[in-house]
Amino acid sequence: MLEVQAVEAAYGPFLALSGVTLTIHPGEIVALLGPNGAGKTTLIRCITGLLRPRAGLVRFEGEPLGDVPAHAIVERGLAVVPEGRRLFGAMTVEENLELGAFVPRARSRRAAGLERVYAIFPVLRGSRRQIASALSGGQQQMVAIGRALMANPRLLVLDEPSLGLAPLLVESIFEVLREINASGVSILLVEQNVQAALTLSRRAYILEAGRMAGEGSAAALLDDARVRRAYLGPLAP
Amino acid sequence: MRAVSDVSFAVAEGELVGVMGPNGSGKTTLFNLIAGALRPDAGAIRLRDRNLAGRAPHRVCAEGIARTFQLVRPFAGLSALDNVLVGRLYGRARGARHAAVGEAERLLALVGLEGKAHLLPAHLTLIDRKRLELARALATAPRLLLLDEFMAGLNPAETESAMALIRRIQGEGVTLLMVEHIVWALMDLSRRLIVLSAGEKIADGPPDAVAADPLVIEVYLGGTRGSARRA
Amino acid sequence: MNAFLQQLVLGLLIGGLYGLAAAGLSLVFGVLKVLNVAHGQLIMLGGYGAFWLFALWGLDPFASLALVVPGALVLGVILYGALFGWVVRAHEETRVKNSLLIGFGLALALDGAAVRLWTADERSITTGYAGAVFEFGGLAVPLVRLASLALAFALIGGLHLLLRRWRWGRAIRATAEDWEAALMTGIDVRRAYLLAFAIGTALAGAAGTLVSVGYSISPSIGLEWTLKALIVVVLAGLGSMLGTFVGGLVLGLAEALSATVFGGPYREVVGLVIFFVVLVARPQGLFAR
Amino acid sequence: MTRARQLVLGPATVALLAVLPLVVRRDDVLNFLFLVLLSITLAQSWNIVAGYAGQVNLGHAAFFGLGALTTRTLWSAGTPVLAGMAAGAVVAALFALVIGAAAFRLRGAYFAIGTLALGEILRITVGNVLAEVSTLPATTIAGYRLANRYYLALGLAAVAVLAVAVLGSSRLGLGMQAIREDEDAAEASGVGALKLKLLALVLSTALAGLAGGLFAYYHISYYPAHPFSPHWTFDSLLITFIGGVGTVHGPVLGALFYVFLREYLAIRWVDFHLLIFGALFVAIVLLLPGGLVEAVARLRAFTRRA
Repeated sequence: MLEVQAVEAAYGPFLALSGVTLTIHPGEIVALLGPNGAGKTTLIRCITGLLRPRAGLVRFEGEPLGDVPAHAIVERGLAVVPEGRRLFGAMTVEENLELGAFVPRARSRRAAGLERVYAIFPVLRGSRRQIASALSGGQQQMVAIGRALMANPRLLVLDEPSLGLAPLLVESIFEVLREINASGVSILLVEQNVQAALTLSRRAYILEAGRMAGEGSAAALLDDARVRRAYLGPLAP
Repeated sequence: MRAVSDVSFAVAEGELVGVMGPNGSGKTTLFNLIAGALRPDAGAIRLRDRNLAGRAPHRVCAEGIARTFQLVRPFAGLSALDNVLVGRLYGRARGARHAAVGEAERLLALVGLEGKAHLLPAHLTLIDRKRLELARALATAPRLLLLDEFMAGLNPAETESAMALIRRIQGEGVTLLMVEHIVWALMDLSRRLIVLSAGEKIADGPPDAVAADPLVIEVYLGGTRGSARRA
Repeated sequence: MNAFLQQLVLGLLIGGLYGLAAAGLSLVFGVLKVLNVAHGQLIMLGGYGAFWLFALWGLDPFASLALVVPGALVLGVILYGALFGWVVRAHEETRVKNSLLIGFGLALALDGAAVRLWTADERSITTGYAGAVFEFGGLAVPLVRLASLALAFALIGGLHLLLRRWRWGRAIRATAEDWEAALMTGIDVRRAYLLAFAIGTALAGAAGTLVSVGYSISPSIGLEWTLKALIVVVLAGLGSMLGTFVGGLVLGLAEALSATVFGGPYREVVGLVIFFVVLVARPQGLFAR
Repeated sequence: MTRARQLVLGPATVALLAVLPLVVRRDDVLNFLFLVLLSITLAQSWNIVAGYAGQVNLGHAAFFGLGALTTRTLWSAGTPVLAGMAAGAVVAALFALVIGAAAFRLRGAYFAIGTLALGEILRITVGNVLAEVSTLPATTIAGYRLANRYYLALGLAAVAVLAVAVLGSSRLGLGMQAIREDEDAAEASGVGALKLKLLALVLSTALAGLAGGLFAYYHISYYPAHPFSPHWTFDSLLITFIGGVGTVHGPVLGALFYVFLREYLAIRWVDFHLLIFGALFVAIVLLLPGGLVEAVARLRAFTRRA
């Protein structure tokens, strides 16, 4: 589904990623973990075309994404829920969702897409005429996920969806992700909430200082001292 | 919106205190308040009994508080030496110019930038730019130095050398308050940790005690109990 | 009293054109974060377009909108491709600063070109119906200017609908809010920029046409109209085209008021003073939504 | 250029220009050089606040105009012209202090358009209040010596260049450049940004006021609003950018190039220079942000390598 091969990325002279490799198979939920500044968001920017890797290859469904502009990557079926949600705050919920179906692959199925999103997040149907910036953080996250779903993606990339949300909300959002995955959408999940991420996913990668520091099944990583050290240091029991 | 509320703590002279907490817990806001970049709505910030709350950043700097930025902000159009000279010629030291050049060169050497005095920041690597920013902050002759995620984005070897550098600076008698995400480095460097969560101080004490604090573990592992139950 | 009301009416009439002039600037600044200080020169070009269509072929100025507006649209595409498309690659703060400088250079070049091509004389279109006046309660309302006001309103209303209903209109609004998020939802942001710039230029062309028929044009009006547009944008803020139109009317009225109170020559000063005061009073909130 | 070479070349150029009127007795040459020197002073003054402190002032003409207005008024009333010029500089700088306190709340492009509006306010007001042409009395015209104007212009331009050179390598200049690069980081390093920006503005406008005084001394008759025209701002901006913004030599090179082309083109095609300079300016902003100074440096590096 998605192959990232030996990707190297830089901001000016500053190397942010080097030799990063990652694979997602169809139907998988994969977690990407790592401390702040490790390069997780940079990797996502490389995958979504916002940043061109200096070396290496990103392949989606077998096709290299090297020269594909960012907006066209969405058309290929790869949608992202960016960190901090990044809604169009002055627009209504429904306008936000409809913009999610801007790409040709989703345009004709806009009505069905809206129904699907409202079915997943019933609360959004009631607030569909509201201005997005007036919503609570949890509802905003729902709109952000909904907007990405509207593009009818085959791979959904989420950057820190739990950020700033109450634990109960995080739980329900993760429940939704499980459902979305069950409907056939592969998921790449970037999370700081290690425990929750590893519980949801089957496999995970650990990024540290721009390099892949570990990879394995979620269950094994949950017990891995290295993971605990990466996050908690001596805090780890 | 309240980014930081009712946070109180004191730092002793010569101490190195680490500040940790998850994203969005108010660490950078706290630094901005101390450095004068933000004005607190209430409360006091005292340095040696002088209240600095609400003072402009350059006045705070003149009183002896210097900082580095989370994303490095060197003066792009000025050479490394001139970057450090700005700190030396303003700040708390304000020496004569010829003496300042000597001092700036000494600081560049201290942080490991000897031989790079005439390079523009664009020609330095990230770690070197961080070193440069540190030298610029040190040049203001701070009593208290605020380091905002100094080690973010560094590889393990660079992190080690950054830690050595921080120890050297502490050895020079500078008091340090540092926000850091790389917890093990923080645990290694400091004898005392402050943990923020959602803008409030939830722990303050020696690393071992903080590490054992159930509230801290809860905050750091996220919805542990919730997801554990589900699994 | 009557003279005073008469002034207000005239102020309101030109205010509509201020609103139209500002709409293009506001759209371009809001979407591209590019402050095009050559906007007034684009208005001037639009005015000359209509003037020459009238002088050479006797084309009615209102009808010439059908040619000037598409022409301006094309000019917008060219200018974007040649100049402003380069500026939008920079980060936001550099972008505003560089666009200011580029717009400034463009303004000088267009000023120079206009003097070369059309001399420094003042021109205006005098149609057969130019003198027609609509009497209303003792007040004289020049028909041409009234029609211009109505057209300005119609154009801004149309733009408003375009931005709300049209697929790319929404894409333009999304890009204005957060271009990266727009890109991530699959919007070709470069194209949204190009469209917004071209539409902004087309609006300038339309404004110029209306200026040349109700008022007058010369190569030196560029800076004046840029300032008017800037004042309105500062007054009205970004984001709402209808708000911009109202801002234009307010400026027109304020000018008329000050002309009666302080005397005609100070008509120009009042807007600038308001502009400066508003600018300084809310330096961060400026151009905020 | 090394410091030693600067120390020799600068005075040598001034000395050469000082003896020139004794050798060349052509008014057109002196007039041309006068315009170049006036442009150097004005551009250099703009360079202080925009090139060093990073504040793009688009209302610079206001200060040039204030200097001209004050000088002309006092001089006509019998004050010695040098005293009048000094007063003009003071008036311009005082006005800058008042305005700067407000305008410096604005950053970047907003400062630029704010000052643009200010300049226009002054121009329109002066144009309304003083609508009559200002002409020198017949006795003054009879005793008019171009050489006097020329020497004054030479002196002013030398002062302006020297001021920028000294400033550029001083503590204050370094602080200004830090503000230009990153105001927040400068503040965090102890630089009091507002104070330094005001200082840059005062220095800049005092020089502009002197240049305005020179203008009032030079021209036999003009409309009092003319020196307030935004074209003076635009000239300063074009010259500084074409030469190299934030450098000592840029405005000098730029002024020579600009005035030469303008005067040369003006003979052949009226107002054509604006078209060319506008286009050139755009090209420089897009392709060569360092201006002529950078072009020369690159050329040198290239020939040295070749």
